[in-house]
Amino acid sequence: MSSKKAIKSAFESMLFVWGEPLDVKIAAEVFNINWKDAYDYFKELQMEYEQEGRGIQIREIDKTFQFCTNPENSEYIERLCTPVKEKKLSQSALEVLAIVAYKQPVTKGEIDSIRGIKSDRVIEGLVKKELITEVGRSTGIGRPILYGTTPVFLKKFGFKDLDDLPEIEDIEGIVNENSEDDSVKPQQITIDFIKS
Amino acid sequence: MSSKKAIKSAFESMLFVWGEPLDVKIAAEVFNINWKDAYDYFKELQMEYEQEGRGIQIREIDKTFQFCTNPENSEYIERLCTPVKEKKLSQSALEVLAIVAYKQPVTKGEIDSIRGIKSDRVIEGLVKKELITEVGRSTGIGRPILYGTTPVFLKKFGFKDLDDLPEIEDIEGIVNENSEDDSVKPQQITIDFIKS
Amino acid sequence: MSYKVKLDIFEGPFDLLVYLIETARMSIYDIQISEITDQYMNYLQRMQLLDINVATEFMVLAAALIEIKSKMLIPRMKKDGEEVLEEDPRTELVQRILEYKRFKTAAELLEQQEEYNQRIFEKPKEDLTQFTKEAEEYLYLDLKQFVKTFHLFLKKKKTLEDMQKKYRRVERQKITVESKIKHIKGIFRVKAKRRLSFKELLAPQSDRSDVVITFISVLEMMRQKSMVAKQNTNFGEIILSLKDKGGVEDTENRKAVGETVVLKSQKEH
Repeated sequence: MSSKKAIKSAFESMLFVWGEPLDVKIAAEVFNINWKDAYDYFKELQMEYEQEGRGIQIREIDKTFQFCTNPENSEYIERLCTPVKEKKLSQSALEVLAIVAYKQPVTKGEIDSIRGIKSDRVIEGLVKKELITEVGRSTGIGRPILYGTTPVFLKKFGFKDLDDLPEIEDIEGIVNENSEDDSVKPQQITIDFIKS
Repeated sequence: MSSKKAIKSAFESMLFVWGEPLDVKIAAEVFNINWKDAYDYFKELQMEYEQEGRGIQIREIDKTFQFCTNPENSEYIERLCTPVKEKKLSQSALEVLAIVAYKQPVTKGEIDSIRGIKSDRVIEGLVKKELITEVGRSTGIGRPILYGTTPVFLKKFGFKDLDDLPEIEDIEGIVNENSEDDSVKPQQITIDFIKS
Repeated sequence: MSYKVKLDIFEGPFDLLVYLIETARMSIYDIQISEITDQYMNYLQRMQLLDINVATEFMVLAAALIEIKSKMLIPRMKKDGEEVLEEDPRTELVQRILEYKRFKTAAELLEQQEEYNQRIFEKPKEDLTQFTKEAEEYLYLDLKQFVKTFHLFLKKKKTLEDMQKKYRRVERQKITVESKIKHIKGIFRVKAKRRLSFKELLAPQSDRSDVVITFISVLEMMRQKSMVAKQNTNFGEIILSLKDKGGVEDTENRKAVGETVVLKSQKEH
């Protein structure tokens, strides 16, 4: 039986060569140890890297772990090379994604009604990006498709799991405060309007 | 001016994304520090990883540094990369295995007579899988081989010893737990009946 | 006089409405419908003037706002001055705005999270071919499955045994066509008669299978020409007479029973 230290060291090697998120189950099988122990070892490693402020960090996504860089160093990485960055999502895509993430499983009809506007195209785009997917059919009239988020969504936004989503319940409080800050929308265009 | 700790952390991130051996000169330029300092930082990092017996190590090749895995873990990486095919025992194999487990030591003749069908092939397969083995010879006519289960059998099912086998009377209880999937197929009985 | 108007690319009618309410520093819970409706309509007009395609959904909300506005104008009093407790016509709108606002905020949180995550980099998978070996077969054993199979087997075995008991009994009777023939001959001997009715061959406690086996035996004897059967009427008494000699034992073709024999007996009749 391997010692805990040896297993953790092997997990580091495995994470490194694997590159992609490594399923805890697969790692546990290599050592023939139970899932929970393997998970705990990964969490310990994760904490060690975090506490030491290492340039490499371990992130957890949906029962998998992955080595990645410390976001604090992104500036230096960009000075060294030009990493390929994914295109940012549009505002409407983010809105639909937020609705799907928080209300899943949800139908297109529900999404449309919350946004007050048709979301067909946006949904299509998110499905194509594998951020959302069909997860079933509603029992309602016409048995409309139900949408939910995918592991790709979790990874892209760095959520461990869906419970990791930020709370939005106290938003009504936010709404009541009259926002002084109008600069939220950087893409705003300014046009001179001549009063008739 | 960045702190030494921040630079070392950034070096780790840079090594990680770079993959190939990273020239000390290039790394030094990113921080606008002198070559010697950058080299020393890399050497410090290298020592840290080595002393902690990490699964990732830093190797130096001709004034360049590179992350690589700890050679001690190559066996586990090999195991990680070896695709696993999950194989399940057939119904008949499970049957014979159960008879051997509960009635050991038992002869092929006894197994055949309990099952009402020849079990030669199945027994052969189980012996090959090291789940059962010859444990002696019966004193009966022809001194037939006696079969018993192996330690592999115990391990696969997670039994401490043979006393750990579920009581046959208890079996009813265990099976009834998930009897929703009425897997008792009466038509099988008919088929076997015709065969015999 | 000119002043600047911000023209956003609004995500939808609610996006515009929320923007107007916030810009006017109104409480969402106490929207000045008249004022906000005017602003909203103005906005749509301006968008149209600037050739911005106004989606129908914007018009739908405009209509809803006007409806609420008109409802607000109707005095909420009965003729006798008694106040009518009616639901605030704005209630549904407020709820919808709040819900939209909730997800708009969530979208902003996601955006921040997206930005943060874009500063995190992964490394590609290493070339693992040097480590890859041939697939290893892994035997999957599950205790529940094991126990279940065994249980199923025991059940099956019990049913099998039960059925085999019956099966063996039937078989025994089948085999005894020969002995039944002997038995029939014996009856003739004992009763010392040349003719007997079929009924007389049966014991009082004979069950269906005994009747069948007796009948088959009679047919067999007829086939062997050691017996002649006569039946004068349909469903009438079958009178059997034993042939003393010429009963050639023909065990080879014993299996040929059934219709052919019956037909033969009818011919004889």
